[in-house]
Amino acid sequence: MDSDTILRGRGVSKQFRGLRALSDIEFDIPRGSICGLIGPNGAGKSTLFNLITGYYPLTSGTIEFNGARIDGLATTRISRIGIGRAFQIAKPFPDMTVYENVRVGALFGREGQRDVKEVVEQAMNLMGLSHLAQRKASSLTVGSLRKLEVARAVATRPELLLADEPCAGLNGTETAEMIECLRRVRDQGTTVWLVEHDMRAVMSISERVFVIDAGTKIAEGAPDVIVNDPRVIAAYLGAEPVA
Amino acid sequence: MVALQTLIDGLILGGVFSLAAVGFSLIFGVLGIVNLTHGIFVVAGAYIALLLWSGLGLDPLVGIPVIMVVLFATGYVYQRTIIQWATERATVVASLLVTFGVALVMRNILQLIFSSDIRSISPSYSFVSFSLGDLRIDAVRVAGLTTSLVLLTVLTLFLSRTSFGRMIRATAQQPLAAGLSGINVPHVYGLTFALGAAFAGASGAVIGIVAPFSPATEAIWTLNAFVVVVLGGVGSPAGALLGGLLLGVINTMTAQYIGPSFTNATMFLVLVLMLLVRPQGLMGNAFGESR
Amino acid sequence: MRPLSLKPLLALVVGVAAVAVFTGLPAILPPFYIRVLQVFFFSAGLALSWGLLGGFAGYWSFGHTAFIGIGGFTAALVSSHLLGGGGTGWGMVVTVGAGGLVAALFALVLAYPLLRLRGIYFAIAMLGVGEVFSELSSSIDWIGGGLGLTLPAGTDLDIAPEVFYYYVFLVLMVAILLISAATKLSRFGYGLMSIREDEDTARMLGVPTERYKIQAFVLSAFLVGTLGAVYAYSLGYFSTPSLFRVDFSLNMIVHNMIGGIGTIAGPVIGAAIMVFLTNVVLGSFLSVHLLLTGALVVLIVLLAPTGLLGLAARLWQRDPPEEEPTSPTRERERRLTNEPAE
Amino acid sequence: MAITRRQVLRTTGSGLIAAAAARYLPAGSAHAQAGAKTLVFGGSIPMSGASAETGQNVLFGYRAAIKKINEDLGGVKIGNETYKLDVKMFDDASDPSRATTLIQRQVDEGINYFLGSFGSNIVLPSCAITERARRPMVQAGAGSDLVFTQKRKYVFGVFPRASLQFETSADFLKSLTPAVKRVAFIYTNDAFSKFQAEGGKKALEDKGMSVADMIQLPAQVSDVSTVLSSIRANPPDVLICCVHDDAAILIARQMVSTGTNVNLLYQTLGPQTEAYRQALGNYANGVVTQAYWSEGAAFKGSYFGTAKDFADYYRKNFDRPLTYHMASGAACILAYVEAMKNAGSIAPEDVRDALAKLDFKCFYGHIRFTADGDGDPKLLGPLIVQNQSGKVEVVFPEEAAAAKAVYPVPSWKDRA
Repeated sequence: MDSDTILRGRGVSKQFRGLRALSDIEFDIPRGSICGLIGPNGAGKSTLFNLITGYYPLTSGTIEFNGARIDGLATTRISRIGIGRAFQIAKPFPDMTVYENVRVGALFGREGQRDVKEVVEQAMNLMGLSHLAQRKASSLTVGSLRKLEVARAVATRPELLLADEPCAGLNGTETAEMIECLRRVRDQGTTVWLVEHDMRAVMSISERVFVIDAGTKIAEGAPDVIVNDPRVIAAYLGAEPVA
Repeated sequence: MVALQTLIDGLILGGVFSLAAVGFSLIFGVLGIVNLTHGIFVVAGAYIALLLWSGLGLDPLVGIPVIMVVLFATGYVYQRTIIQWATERATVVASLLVTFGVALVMRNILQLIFSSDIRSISPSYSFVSFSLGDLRIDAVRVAGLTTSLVLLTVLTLFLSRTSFGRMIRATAQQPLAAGLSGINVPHVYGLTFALGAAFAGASGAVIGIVAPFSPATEAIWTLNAFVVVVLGGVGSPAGALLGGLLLGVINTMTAQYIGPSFTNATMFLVLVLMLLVRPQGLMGNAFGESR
Repeated sequence: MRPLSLKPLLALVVGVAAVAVFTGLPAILPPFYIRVLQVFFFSAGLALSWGLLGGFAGYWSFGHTAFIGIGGFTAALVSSHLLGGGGTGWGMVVTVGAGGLVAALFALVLAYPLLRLRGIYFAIAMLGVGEVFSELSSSIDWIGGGLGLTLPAGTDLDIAPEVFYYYVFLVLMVAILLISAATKLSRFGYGLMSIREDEDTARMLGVPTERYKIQAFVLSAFLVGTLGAVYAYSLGYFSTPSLFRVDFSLNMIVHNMIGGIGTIAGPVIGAAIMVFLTNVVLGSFLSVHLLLTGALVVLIVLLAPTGLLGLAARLWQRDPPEEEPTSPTRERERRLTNEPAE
Repeated sequence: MAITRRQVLRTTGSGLIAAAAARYLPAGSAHAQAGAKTLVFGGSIPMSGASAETGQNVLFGYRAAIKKINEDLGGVKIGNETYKLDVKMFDDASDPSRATTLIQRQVDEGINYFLGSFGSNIVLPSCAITERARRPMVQAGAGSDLVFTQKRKYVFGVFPRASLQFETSADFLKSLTPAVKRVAFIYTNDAFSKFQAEGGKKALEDKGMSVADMIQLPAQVSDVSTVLSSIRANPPDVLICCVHDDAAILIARQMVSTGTNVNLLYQTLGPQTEAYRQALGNYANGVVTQAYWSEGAAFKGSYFGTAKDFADYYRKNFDRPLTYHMASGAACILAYVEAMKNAGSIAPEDVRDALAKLDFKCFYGHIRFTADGDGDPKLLGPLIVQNQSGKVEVVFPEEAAAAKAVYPVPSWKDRA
């Protein structure tokens, strides 16, 4: 595997009892890139992220991170080797302040030496949360909650950040802000793989986009290729105007 | 022979445990509240039965409807006031602390009214027994078991056949959706709690004729209910019955084969093991995995 | 940016002053108040120890009295079987230490299976554990909880027993207070708190949840076992119902809730209020004291559901919600009544 | 049958809130009349749990003695001073922490004379405090041996220690014909019951009877059917229960309803109480128990006069049903008062020395303590009483007996 690929999936499949949720998904995520993962509701996007982070075991297939197999590792372990995740439903710790939330990410996450205080402040700055540091997470707006979710994941100092719909529920301005933040994360050297519903958003930022539908990958490529792919158009038919 | 006698003793005892726990189970299943006032309801039922018996000459089992009405009303008011306030302001878990506080208050009030002396109710059939060969079965416990089975059947039918029962089940499974579809959720919670209290009170009448009681015995009935619910499963009369019968048999078998002083130890050991192996109880949660 | 700089300093000053005052008090207080304070130190120590697991990690144990009992019985059994009835002075250090260690050992064995349970199921399982140990201690003749066990005096110094145990409990409470505070500020503490808030997310962030929970449980049991052993000493003679008391377990929770769960000062404040109330204000009652205690507990939950510290924080609230606050309560509820993991 | 809804109604009805509140709220009650000096007796009782009923009974005994002395005898004259008496009790909730803390409060408040609580796990830590403060404690509660075998100087009991309580009983069983050969014990696994049962076993074996079974029960029981089947399978001549009141009722009731017959049922605690007679009605007949006092006994002395006079006085003034525990409670007070008179002093040390030397007769019997402080087993040992046709009759020892023991007793069926 060439050193430019940070995450590689081969034949990734997942079966829940009778239901085949994912079959034979293949992917290569280039290091330092921002990639997109799209597909209609229930296509299996979150399931794929859950497999990568070890939340569920794979039914078959392999996942490699920096050239080493990670399928079968415990969730905690996966976080410690450098894969961070921001959830679709923002799950900050409600009874903790913004600062404390981010601090948990900085204290744990990827192994290795770091200055916790600096990591926390950097992550908060990056996501524009510094002015809310002493707020309880439970008092935040949806927009700030989403940023906090990403900031906490960033504070784990991941090499790869899996961001699951960070823009869900945000308005136009907030979405643009979030996209900008993700770009800054990438510019810091973190690879970002992003699930997003908002096509405009995902196309504007991604270098490569993966499309899955009903558990199978139906397309992969640069944004301008994807938007013209007939199968993608069919899957999304009428669902969203494609730019 | 001994084994059979022990088994029968256990099943008969278990019937009483089942009835005494079903109210706890219902409240836990539907409202998610661990009701530490449960034993108070049971003992209060026994005291009401005592008053009816000594004042009006009413047989405790005949007095059950009266007891149930009184405790139903008490339970409803209690849930709609103190418990509801607590769950609104704090968490469901905090409501546990509230029920602990109320149990302290109520136990003290029972002591003031009835004194802490031990009471028992002795209707004429208290001292009769049947013999089947070498087996000996005492009538009062059989009467208790029969009453339990009848009441549990009634409750099962009520929950499955009536529209109110369906409302309870809907609310337990999806409180939010139930509210959206026009069910008055707080009212249903109140009624469910009231129903739980009524059945606890009914079991008090049965307990009053089989065992001595005093305000302090309330704690035992709360603890027993815990074990029954964990064994049988939450929220259903069938679960309570199964859990109760098992508990009864475990009790008498331990007394017979290990030693009577180990009955409580075994009972709680089974509780812990059961939680580790199958925390949802043998019958599972009657209201699905929603909670 | 963060108004954190003053707080530790203030806490330090208050703490040092308090310790100085408490050290001097026995010289002027009548023995009754020395005993009340002794009960307070004991209760606060218990509540803080419970809080390591219940307050920080959110695993509410309803059976921590098991560790009081294990600690006390171990101390007495070590004294009678290994020290020939001794256990005074340095002997007490040995027996009490053994009490704490054996409690920790039992916790270690129980931790792995029990901590897979979540919410109310863990609470009930611990209740069961407490009852099992209680019943066994009185039913097994070798342990002797039925007939009761005797411990020698803790010291042969010429000092009144209430003063001696006052200082022992004071030292223990301060130690536990420092352990709690250090824990809360440490990586370990943050890990525990994130487990309380959302265990799955915590794992996703790399928190070693299994290991942390076990460590917190064992530490908590060790401290409670130590306190239990000293308590057994202070009684001199005890039997099963002296140490295995459901009300010990419940009081640990009540003290935490009254003060504020997950805080350091909360359990101490809660214990102070309840001990003062039940022993001093309601002490000489023959009858209605339980009623008043119960009513007070109800009132506190209704009026200050997040504890007195929470209430104070709300009254001093500097920043109102940004807007449309999300409800942590709902989420917490879901988790605490949820079925266990996997 | 003979029970007696009216009886139940009477006792239940008498507990209406107002009356009850007046009765149970006496913390620092009726602080005696201004002017007269008052001697205050301190201590605790449990208001709930296994010993609550007995505790209440003993408390009413204290009250009866104090009322008599204050109201009818105009107080008590010690040296040149006349004193009124008062009792100040708190609820220890069977919690040793609460008991010790609050006993300390009473010591600090200058209460010099203590009355005991119930259960050795409460009494031992409490009397460690009173002992250190050199204040006497006279108690009718904890009989377990440890109270008296740890060289305390200030603790006295009006009962003999638990392990010696069976001497009389063994003699009684030995006196029965046909001869008692096999005996079984059922006992609770607490200190008092265990000491009693083990002492009993030894006493019976010394007298040549064999003890077939020692069955131990947990503190909380709700069913004894299994225990009774094993008794039925291998019935002893005499079944002895060393259990508390509630378990005694449970065992007796289940024996009746399962037709478990033995030649004699002997229960050390329980049958004395009104609750027991209510629960069992006619089936209580034939059951034997210990009583440390009986109103038919031929004891007399100053203060109350005869045993009968005490019973009459008590019933006239109190409506809680009379048991021997009331007499024992009253005897504690009388022992104190008599010791103070003998000493001519109210100083606790003097009172203690006088208690140790006490040797006087009253309605309760001949009060004298052993060198260890417990009641002299010969003088203060139990009477053996049997319920006969609804009445409690003393059947042993012969010099005190008012009736002959029924043995073997008829089967339950024939007692209905």
